[in-house]
Amino acid sequence: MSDSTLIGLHHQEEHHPELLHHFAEAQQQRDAASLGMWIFLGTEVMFFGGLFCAYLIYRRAYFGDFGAASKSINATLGATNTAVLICSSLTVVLAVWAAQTARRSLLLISLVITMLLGLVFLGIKADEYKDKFEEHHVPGASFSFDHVPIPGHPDQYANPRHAEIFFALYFIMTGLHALHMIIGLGLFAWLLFMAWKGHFTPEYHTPIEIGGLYWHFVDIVWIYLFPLLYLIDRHP
Amino acid sequence: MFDNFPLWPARASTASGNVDALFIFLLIVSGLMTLLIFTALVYFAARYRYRRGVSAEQIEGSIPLELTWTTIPFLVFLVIFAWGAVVYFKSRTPPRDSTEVYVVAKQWMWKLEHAEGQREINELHVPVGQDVKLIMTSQDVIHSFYVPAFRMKQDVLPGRYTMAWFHATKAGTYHLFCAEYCGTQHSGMIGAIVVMEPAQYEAWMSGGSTGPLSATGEKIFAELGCATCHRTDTQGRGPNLQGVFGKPVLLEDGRTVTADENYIRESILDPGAKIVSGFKPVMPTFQGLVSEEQLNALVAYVKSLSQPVATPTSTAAATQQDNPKAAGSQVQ
Amino acid sequence: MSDHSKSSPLKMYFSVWAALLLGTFITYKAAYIELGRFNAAVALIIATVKALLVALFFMHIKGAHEKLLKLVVISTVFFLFILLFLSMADYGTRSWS
Amino acid sequence: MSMATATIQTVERENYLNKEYGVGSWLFTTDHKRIALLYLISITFFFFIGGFFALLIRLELLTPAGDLVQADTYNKLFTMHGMVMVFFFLIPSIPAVLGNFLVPMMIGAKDLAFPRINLLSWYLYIIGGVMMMHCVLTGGVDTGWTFYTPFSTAFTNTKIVEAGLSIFVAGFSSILTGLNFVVTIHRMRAPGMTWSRLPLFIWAHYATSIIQILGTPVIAITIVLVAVERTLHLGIFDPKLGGDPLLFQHLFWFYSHPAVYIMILPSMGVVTEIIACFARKRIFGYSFVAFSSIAIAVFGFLVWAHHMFVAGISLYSALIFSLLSYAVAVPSAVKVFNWTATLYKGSIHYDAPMLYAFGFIGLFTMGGLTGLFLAALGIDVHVTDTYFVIAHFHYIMVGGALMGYLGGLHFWWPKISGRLYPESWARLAALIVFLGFNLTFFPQFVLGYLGMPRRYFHYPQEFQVLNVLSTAGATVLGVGYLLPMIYFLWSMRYGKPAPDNPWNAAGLEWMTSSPPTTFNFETEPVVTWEAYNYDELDKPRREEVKVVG
Ligand code: HEA
Ligand code: HEA
Ligand code: HEC
Ligand code: CUA
Ligand SMILES: [Cu+2]
Repeated sequence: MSDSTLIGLHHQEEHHPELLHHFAEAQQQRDAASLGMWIFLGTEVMFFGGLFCAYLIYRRAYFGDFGAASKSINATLGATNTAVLICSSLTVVLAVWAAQTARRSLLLISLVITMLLGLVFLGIKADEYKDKFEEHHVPGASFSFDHVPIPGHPDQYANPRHAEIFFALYFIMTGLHALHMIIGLGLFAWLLFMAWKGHFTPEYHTPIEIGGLYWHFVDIVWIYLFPLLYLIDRHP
Repeated sequence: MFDNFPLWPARASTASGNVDALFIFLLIVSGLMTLLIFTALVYFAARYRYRRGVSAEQIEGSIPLELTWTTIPFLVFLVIFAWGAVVYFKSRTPPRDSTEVYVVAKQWMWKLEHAEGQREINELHVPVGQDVKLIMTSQDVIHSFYVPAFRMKQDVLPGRYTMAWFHATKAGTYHLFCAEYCGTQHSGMIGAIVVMEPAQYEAWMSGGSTGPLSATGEKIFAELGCATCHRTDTQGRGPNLQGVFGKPVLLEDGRTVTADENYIRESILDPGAKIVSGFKPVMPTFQGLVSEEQLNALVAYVKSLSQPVATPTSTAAATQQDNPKAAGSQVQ
Repeated sequence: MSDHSKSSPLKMYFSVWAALLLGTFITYKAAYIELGRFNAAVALIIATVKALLVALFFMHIKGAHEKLLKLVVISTVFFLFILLFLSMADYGTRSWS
Repeated sequence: MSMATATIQTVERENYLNKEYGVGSWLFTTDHKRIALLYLISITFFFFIGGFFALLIRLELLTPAGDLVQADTYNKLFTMHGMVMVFFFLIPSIPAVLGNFLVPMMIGAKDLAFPRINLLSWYLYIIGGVMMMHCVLTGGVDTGWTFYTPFSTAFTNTKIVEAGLSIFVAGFSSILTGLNFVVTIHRMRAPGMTWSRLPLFIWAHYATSIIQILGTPVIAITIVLVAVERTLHLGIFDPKLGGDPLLFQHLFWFYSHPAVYIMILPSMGVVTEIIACFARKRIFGYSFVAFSSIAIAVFGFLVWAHHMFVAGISLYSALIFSLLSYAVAVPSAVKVFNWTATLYKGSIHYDAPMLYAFGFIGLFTMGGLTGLFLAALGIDVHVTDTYFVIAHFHYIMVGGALMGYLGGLHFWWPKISGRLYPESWARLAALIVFLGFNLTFFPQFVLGYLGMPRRYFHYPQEFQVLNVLSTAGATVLGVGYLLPMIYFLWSMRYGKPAPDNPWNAAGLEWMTSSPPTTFNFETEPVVTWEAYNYDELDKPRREEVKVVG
């Protein structure tokens, strides 16, 4: 930051078109943007943190019921979705690299694949929701979870009220995660548009980096959601 | 106590003195602190007010001073904390053989039931010089049982029991307030605690009882068919409930819990939550089938099964066997 | 935060990706093995390793030329733990269930 | 201190106020100073709304009977009073008005790091505020500002979801403001503006921002849970459906305790600036004051369950939380002592900002010390949910935070508006506020210890005398608050033009014109001096007043 100020004035002339007036130089703007995103992700962590707190407390209190409820969701789909997200994270990181090294077509392809994978994720998710809906596992008036044995205790049935709490948390957590995915898709559509227009150069590709951070974060949330929601007490 | 302009609340329980003592201590400490700071402020403000030609003397700071005013307050704080904790522990730990009163709060009234069977609404009669334990639950939202003269307050939650206790020291009539906001008539959810001399109290007690609460409980126990499984021998499908209360119970999953009021309550409403070791989870839930009052009666009955009112010696023996922690951890 | 190092990081990206997939697979399989209370521990440890991999390599925390970003991450996790730990401290020590 | 007579300016210099005109130039501005003014207007509006509710509360409590309003109306009054005052007045007050205005200027930046996000924050605040007002006008909410479950999720039939969402939206405004500050402070400091040269106002805002960023999302998700539970009848907090109502309280206070430090820390920052200026001194123990802000922010996250000592938490966690509550009081004590020590051998002036600062120290100390009473387990059992608590937090929030805010407004008013306010009126107002405040809230300590529960709309006869005193005080207080409002407005038109540095104060914000230009400084400042260099400022005073720009 320091030496930039010495050349403070004529810096203005060589402004990159994307450099906002109140920044002295491009590096400062980049640093500000990435720090801003990281802090925003901190906010997001705490946002999901409240849910994780609720989850932990009830899982501890109603372990068996949570196990039974968890068993009713399709772990294979969950695992597939985890893999899908991981692949999308790879393509995101490729996109960033492509932008850094001015590989325009790789950039475009990576962005497109990322979005496709995001859509696949949401599709699988929707399918899961559909199953839950048909099985009357959606909390609310038509919820039913009668006579489902607790894993490891075949003669004991899960308490439907407690299973309902599991499903409530399941839908809220995965629902909020899916909402983040949808927002992410919107973000990436915009990035794709900008990339297609040729806005990004090795000097200026902060939006790609920032968008990538967001996408990776959403991936990390899922990395925790998967075992916590799908894999409680699975073993026979 | 109905003077127009009191400055100190009535003091009518053993806890009052404890709380007041700590309060006075804090008044003194913080009074001194306030005095110190105010004096310094005023003195500096006057002594170093702006004068033409005299400029301020710059002082960077001083590590020794900083350390002093970090550590000394901290030590004072520790004293306050420890004292407060002691008072709190006392107020949360009911003595073992207190008389018991079951409290059910609902929007917007207090329903009280003595273990001996007297029922009251918004009014509680208790004798001077006796430990009274309150076993409280709510039918709807959170309320709070507050008797300023006893310096006693405890939130009353739906879905579980909370406990409180007091030992009244002075006859009189004292305010009972609901201190947790609970809706429209929150400020109308008030009542009176009538502390009576033992003799009067006996007289009061002799009227209007429908028999002890545990007897009511026994009746309900029979009516609901609990007795078909819980028999007094070892042949029942459920465990023998004699002497269960207050003891540690070994569960099927290896954990051990103490059979306190909340445990009994849960066993009736959500039997699947904690399975007693060696038994099958066949007990049906009674959620929705028993009212809070019936539940209290059942709990009182199950408790009575563990109180051999026989000889004084056997009581002492039972007390000794008790898990020493049990009494303390009952108050949740 | 981009270090414009000439050497291609592609190999690293692909190996992280493979490790993540492997982690997912192990988590999935391990869930079906009876490990008692360690099932949850295994799942969470793997999840944490995966999260770290993503954060360090994909999100470039590792190569960041500044300590500040690490500080942001660490303090966030710290406060998250305060939330989880201190509230569990209440539930763990009362006999409500 | 004498306000140096302004050199009469014949031609008004271009500044951020007169650069552009028209509604659009304000509503779409990205200038942090203009956004600060937008906030100032909207926040003042909400303060008077909240104050209006407070007056009605006090009027109702004049007599023991519930005679002025219905019980339900009363319950809505204190709920809306609390919600409006906390979420729409005090939390945004100093950060969004003074912070927005001053943070970039104090560190020598042209603007906040994300000017557009800054504008977005204001819009979010306004959207939340409109929702809140809509909610108020169409019936309001009656749960208390704490909206405890299961009352809020299953029993009341008022507009919980709408009120909750309005707080949710306003919460995001708060998060974005905090985020903007942190990034700005890290990335936008002028050359030479090292961390140890930052004004303590900046340190305080940095600490505040940490809480805003990490605490606010938790209340956001809690509100989501309440809204979902209420609309879909889930059982996350409702014991009837297997949930635990205390979980709500944990999540709520995880934010709302740290939030009280969002309210007080900026005010502490303001007071620090004022004291240094009017005592003409470096702050005693600069680094201790700076780090105590951070310590308060961090420890503030560890104590939330001290609001739940009788709620039914475990004994052991009550102990932990009580102990930690004392830990958080230590850095506050450090601050009080350092401020006091700063006065020592100073050269003290009694302008209105300084009067407010004195008021702040005194009342904050009293409020803080009564916080120690509440943190003592044994005493809290008796006084929790009584007027003792009400008095405690009004001492800190009104006597402390609000006093600081007013002091700050006076202090920087010349810079903000380019005009001087009438000094003797200002001193009078400060005095009225101080007296009215104590008359209002001191009796409430006594009421609380006597056992008068809060949120009571009628009460036993014997509490009346003290309540009458309190109501009388509130009217005095109301006058005290109307005065500044009137003379600030007056001064915008009739006030004397302000010189660039009327207080001869240290700090970059005083080295530019009053009011500043759009980009704050004509040339980018380079800092070569330590913070609070009052010795240097006072020495060459007669020779030349250095003006940049
Ligand atoms: C800006 C707001 C603010 C601030 C800064 C504080 C600061 C503190 N608060 Fe307060 N508090 C509230 C706002 C605030 N509070 C509100 C709004 C509520 C009620 C919410 C509701 O229920 O609606 C509340 C309630 C509340 C409770 C719960 C009461 C109850 O409901 O039962 C407690 C309990 O511990 C508490 C404690 C403290 C403590 C220990 C501090 C400390 O940080 C104070 C530290 C400061 C000092 C201690 C003073 C200076 C120190 C010295 C001069 C040192 C010398 C002293 C000695 C050596 C003794 N507060
Ligand atoms: C920042 C926070 C803040 C501020 C500034 C205030 C300011 C005031 N508060 Fe408030 N208060 C709270 C936060 C705050 N309060 C909270 C959080 C609660 C708890 C709520 C709950 O229990 O849920 C509470 C509760 C509360 C109660 C307890 C109610 C109860 O429990 O039953 C009382 C009672 O006296 C009270 C009084 C006052 C008074 C007299 C002021 C005075 O300082 C106000 C002075 C201001 C004015 C008087 C305005 C002047 C304006 C005019 C004169 C113009 C007239 C109006 C119009 C033209 C629209 N407050
Ligand atoms: C169908 C049989 C059955 C009926 C009817 C029944 N119980 Fe049970 N009860 C059991 C069994 C089996 C257990 C042990 C397994 C468990 O904990 O669920 C048990 C456990 C208990 C326990 C915990 C005992 C301990 O040793 O810790 C209590 C208390 C209890 N029951 C009370 C009642 C009450 C009160 C009723 C009537 C309202 C009742 N039960 C009705 C079968 C029954
Ligand atoms: Cu019941 Cu308040
Ligand atoms: Cu607090």
